[in-house]
Amino acid sequence: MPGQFLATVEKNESLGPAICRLTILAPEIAAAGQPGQFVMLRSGRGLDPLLSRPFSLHQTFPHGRIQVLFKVLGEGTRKLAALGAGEPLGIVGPLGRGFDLAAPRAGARLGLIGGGMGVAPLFFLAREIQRRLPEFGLDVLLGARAKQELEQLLIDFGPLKIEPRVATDDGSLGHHGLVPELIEKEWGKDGKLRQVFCCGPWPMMAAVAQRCRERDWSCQVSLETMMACGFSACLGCAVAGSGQRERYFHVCKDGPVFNAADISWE
Amino acid sequence: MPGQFLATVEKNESLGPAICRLTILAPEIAAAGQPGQFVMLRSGRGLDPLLSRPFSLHQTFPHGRIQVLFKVLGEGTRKLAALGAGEPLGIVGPLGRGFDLAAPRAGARLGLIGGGMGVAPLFFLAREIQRRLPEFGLDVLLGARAKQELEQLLIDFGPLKIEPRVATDDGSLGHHGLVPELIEKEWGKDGKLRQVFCCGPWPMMAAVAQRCRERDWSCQVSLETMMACGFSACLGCAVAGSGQRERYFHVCKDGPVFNAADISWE
Amino acid sequence: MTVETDVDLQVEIAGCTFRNPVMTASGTFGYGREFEDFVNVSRLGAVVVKGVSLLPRAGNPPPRVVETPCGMLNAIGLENVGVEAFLHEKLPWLVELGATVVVNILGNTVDEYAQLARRLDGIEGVTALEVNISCPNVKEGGVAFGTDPLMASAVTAAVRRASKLPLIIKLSPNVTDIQLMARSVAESGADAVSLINTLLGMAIDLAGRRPRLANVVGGLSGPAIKPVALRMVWQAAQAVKIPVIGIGGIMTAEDALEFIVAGAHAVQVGTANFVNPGATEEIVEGIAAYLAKQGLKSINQLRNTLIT
Amino acid sequence: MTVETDVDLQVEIAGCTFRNPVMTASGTFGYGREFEDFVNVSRLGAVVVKGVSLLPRAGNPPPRVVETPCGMLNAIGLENVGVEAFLHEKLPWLVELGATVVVNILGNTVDEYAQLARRLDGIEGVTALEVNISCPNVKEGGVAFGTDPLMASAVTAAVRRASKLPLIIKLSPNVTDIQLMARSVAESGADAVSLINTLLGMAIDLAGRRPRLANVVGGLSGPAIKPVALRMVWQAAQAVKIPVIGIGGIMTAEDALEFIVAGAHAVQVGTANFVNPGATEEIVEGIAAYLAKQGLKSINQLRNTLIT
Ligand SMILES: Cc1cc2nc3c(=O)[nH]c(=O)nc-3n(C[C@H](O)[C@H](O)[C@H](O)COP(=O)(O)OP(=O)(O)OC[C@H]3O[C@@H](n4cnc5c(N)ncnc54)[C@H](O)[C@@H]3O)c2cc1C
Ligand SMILES: Cc1cc2nc3c(=O)[nH]c(=O)nc-3n(C[C@H](O)[C@H](O)[C@H](O)COP(=O)(O)OP(=O)(O)OC[C@H]3O[C@@H](n4cnc5c(N)ncnc54)[C@H](O)[C@@H]3O)c2cc1C
Ligand SMILES: Cc1cc2nc3c(=O)[nH]c(=O)nc-3n(C[C@H](O)[C@H](O)[C@H](O)COP(=O)(O)O)c2cc1C
Ligand SMILES: Cc1cc2nc3c(=O)[nH]c(=O)nc-3n(C[C@H](O)[C@H](O)[C@H](O)COP(=O)(O)O)c2cc1C
Ligand code: FES
Ligand code: FES
Repeated sequence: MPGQFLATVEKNESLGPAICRLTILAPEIAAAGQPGQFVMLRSGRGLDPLLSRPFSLHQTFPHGRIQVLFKVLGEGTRKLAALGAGEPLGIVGPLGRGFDLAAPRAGARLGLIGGGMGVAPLFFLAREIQRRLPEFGLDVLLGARAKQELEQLLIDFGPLKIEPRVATDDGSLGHHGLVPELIEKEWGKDGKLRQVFCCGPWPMMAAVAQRCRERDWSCQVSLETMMACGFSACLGCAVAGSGQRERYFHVCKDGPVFNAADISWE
Repeated sequence: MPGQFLATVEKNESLGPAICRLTILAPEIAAAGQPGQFVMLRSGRGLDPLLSRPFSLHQTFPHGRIQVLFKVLGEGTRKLAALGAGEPLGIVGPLGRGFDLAAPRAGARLGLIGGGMGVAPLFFLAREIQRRLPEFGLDVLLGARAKQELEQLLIDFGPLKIEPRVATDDGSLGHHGLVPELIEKEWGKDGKLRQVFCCGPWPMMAAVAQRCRERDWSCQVSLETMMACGFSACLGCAVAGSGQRERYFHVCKDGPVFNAADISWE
Repeated sequence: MTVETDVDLQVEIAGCTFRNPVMTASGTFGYGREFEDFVNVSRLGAVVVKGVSLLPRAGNPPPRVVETPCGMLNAIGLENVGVEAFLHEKLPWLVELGATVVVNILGNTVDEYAQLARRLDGIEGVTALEVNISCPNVKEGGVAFGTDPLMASAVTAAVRRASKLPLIIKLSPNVTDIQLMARSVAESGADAVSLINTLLGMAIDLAGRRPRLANVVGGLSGPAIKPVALRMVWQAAQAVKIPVIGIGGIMTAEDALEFIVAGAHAVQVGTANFVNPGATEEIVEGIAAYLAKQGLKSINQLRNTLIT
Repeated sequence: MTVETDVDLQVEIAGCTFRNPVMTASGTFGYGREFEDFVNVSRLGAVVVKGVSLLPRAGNPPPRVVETPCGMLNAIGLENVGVEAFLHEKLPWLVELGATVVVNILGNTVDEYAQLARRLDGIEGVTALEVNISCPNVKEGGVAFGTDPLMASAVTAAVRRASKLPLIIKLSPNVTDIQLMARSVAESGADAVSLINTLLGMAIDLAGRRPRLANVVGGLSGPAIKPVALRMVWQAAQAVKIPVIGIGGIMTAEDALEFIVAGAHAVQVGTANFVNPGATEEIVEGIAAYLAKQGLKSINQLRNTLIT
């Protein structure tokens, strides 16, 4: 039940190179939001840029706060990055279907894999897994271009007693390479059944999905597409399903989280 | 010789109801600017609003500062009002032909008349008249909707030892009525020859021009039109001249200051 | 928020009375239910639903939308559930909530349009038909019906014969002479025209040297097109006696009122729904407030009052 | 800022070599001298001057311009000094500074266009003619030449006969089929086409219930129209073999490069000059920098490389 709000910025922090963490007072979204769901955000007045932008819920807090973690890419995120505490912003959410935490296969270890800004929803997901599925083991793999992009997140994971394994493109932290390679490196030998939750750039998710398929692990992926609305009005966020040709899902409604097997990865 | 600059905001003060005073570091404009000239200002990124906005020079200072005084009306001025110290803004200027201070008629008293935001260029004009034409007597008439709109300006005039006569629409300060009425009220009886410099809304300037014509006083007016460029490239800022039909001046180049007699006031 | 009740917002179009002049633009409001949490659909002039075809359509491959300066391009490809699923799964909810429903229809042959009109004729809860003629005519090499006065007339006449429902023809702006198009469909039996549909546009991803839409070209909508829309609505209102419904870049009550001053009986709100899902109801409120402030009793006093 | 000299920006259009593909759009750069303090005109591909007519024109009454979302409307009314004053008072300065000059001409009859072309033929310092056919044909009830393929052909053929100068026909976007228009003028002797001119639009002052332009309608320009311009340039480039010059909403080097990828030989920068008077030269620099970064030797390697 998404509501439409004008919310207030409570805090806007700059974390590393062009990465912002926005804390927003939005009680209904904080109360209802699930890991993997997203909000549509729009800063300020003026008609350019016109459309709202989708962002995963990075965290929800008691007392009605939510957080998003985002990278400054274009004009939309630049305007969001410029927001100060106390300023209003347009928000719609929580939207979409988040990660499915119902009934993991008994004995499976749960594996979270994030790359680039795909790390954003994983902290919230890890917290919820610990709360709702305390009996399952949990591992986290994170990838980034460089060390700085991950530092804050690694600190955040501390209190959860999770130590993510890390890969960086430039080798400044952890494995020098791509995050899917960590699957072999870290999880390759233990032979354990895993259930994977993955969020990141398309090629990275395709590589993860492929490895999970080979191992017969279930894999949920959180997809990104261009979105004009976020609530299934525009039909713009189509993504091709596997199997039959000409079958499209709508990321904002059927997703953003899908079973990797349902998606056409070509 | 207008230059094109990216300038820096030094200070942005809110004076009264939706009135801002912006201090800008723009050395070339500060050095060259004359009373009655204007600058084109544009705040920030994004394409909406698209065009720069024209503003009279309110003051120039030593050390390369200029000031503009403006009212927040729409999106363009709202964005300017939101600028903070240190932020960049687009500026082109100084532009146009300012007030003509060459050779006033001997023995004439000089009279400045401003209404609404037309008061903006008059302080700079008064200062320059005192500097360049100290031998001429100088009177100032100001009109506004209410007292608050004038308070800061009256304080500013203090050091020049000028006490403007004031009219307000709501009677909260000075004469309860329109500023052209002050011509009769304040200057009506002394029979002195005057040379008038006027800036304000069109109907007010038309009324002032009419009174000057009747008294055979010379009258310079500073006009406003929609402007797309400010430097005679678009030909958008046309205003009809008196006399022949189909003769247009361009406010940004031939003005903004004109002899009232050259303009068609219908 | 309550609609001022001392002003009369009702408008008559094609023999129907609409609660107020604010409708949703087809394809931007789904089948209504998508806005369940944002808008009370019974408070709108009408819900014009996403265009329906005889059979379901999957639509175009992605990417389907891209933002442009003060606007957006879309190439959804007319994805829809098809007329049968619409009638069984979508319409009942709208009827139950008390919405006034206008069904937007589309086809690739004159006959498809006629079949749809026949199918919808006499269905309870369907107040009027809006015919999207910006579709390619597969029998004429894919030229859009709406860009040729003869093809537009043919569709209009066929739909007219197939159904007694009030008939709104939705015009394409991608034409040289919008007045000619409006007159052609008026003479062929349209009860009203609505305009504009999207302007044909394109965007390029420089880095990839590819079109940003899989379909290469798409339809431009949003505030960017408002000046073109306003001009065409004004021209159309001068050209025909039937009511004109104004569409294009309407974001606020002021925008809507400008179209009404230009001669529109009603307006449709499109892209604004994506930016502000509550836009339509806010525009109804805003129009009522404006009329009250101006001391006008009825929206009809404002229509076609442009002083030129 | 210096133009990278290791990349080749030269383009050939209509038998002329232009220094680079960045031109000014007519009516947005005056006669060049207005930008004396902002731009080195000899660094531009060409200065296309404000449209000139046989006799001086006073233009339309004000208001003549109004801002719209990401764009502006203008109804300047083709104010200009007339061809004689242009030749005597404006051209010499441009020639002296080493600018490549393209003269934009306009008329209200086929004969006026022909007379202008004859007068400019053989004048030193005039590199090419650009013919603005978006003017009303007074002999045909004021319909714009550029909205009818036959009238557009007639103007093209007449100008062709009257002058040996390279001939660029500037197309109007207010047409159903831009490819038909491009082919018509190509077959009638055009050496190149430039497009788009402004889209016909309108704005209304709600409070006054008046059009915001004294002329009621005006021409829409700026970023808002870029998607339409890009689409039409791409379509035109596919329809004709002669070079296409892309115009419409170009603000940055990226915008310009998109038009070149879509098939344009060169571009013209219009409204951007008002917002940023140094835009044209910055775009030249930006294009050079882009080519260098991409490891491309010549701008010609980028033209028409869109992957569809
Ligand atoms: C469900 C979902 C969740 C997301 N969560 C996050 C997150 O938590 N943190 C984060 O940093 N980013 C997230 N994104 C991506 C984020 O929406 C884009 O980075 C943002 O929209 C860019 O806007 P911009 O104006 O700065 O860039 P633009 O200048 O508009 O574009 C830059 C690039 O961003 C992409 N983009 C632009 N608009 C959209 C859009 N509406 N939808 C999808 N992609 C777009 C395009 O590929 C474009 O090339 C998410 C996207 C989706 C769909
Ligand atoms: C030479 C000159 C000097 C000026 N000096 C001052 C000054 O010192 N202080 C001040 O407060 N104002 C001044 N103005 C007026 C100022 O330019 C407008 O108030 C401003 O452009 C409004 O912009 P906006 O985006 O806030 O309003 P908008 O939403 O764009 O429009 C609000 C109203 O402002 C007027 N306006 C908008 N754009 C322009 C434009 N480009 N040119 C002229 N009028 C416009 C229109 O009548 C419009 O109805 C001056 C205008 C000119 C021409
Ligand atoms: C995503 C999207 C989908 C659309 N689908 C349809 C459609 O199915 N049928 C139709 O007649 N118009 C369709 N339109 C056009 C709109 O109804 C409207 O005419 C156009 O968007 C202009 O209005 P706007 O600027 O307010 O959006 C669509 C527009 C958009 C943006
Ligand atoms: C104020 C103004 C005046 C113009 N005058 C002319 C003209 O005299 N002749 C002409 O062919 N085009 C004229 N144009 C059209 C431009 O040359 C150009 O085709 C159009 O503005 C689109 O480009 P832009 O979006 O970059 O401005 C004019 C445009 C503007 C904004
Ligand atoms: S984003 Fe609009 S339908 Fe999904
Ligand atoms: S504002 Fe452009 S010519 Fe005067």
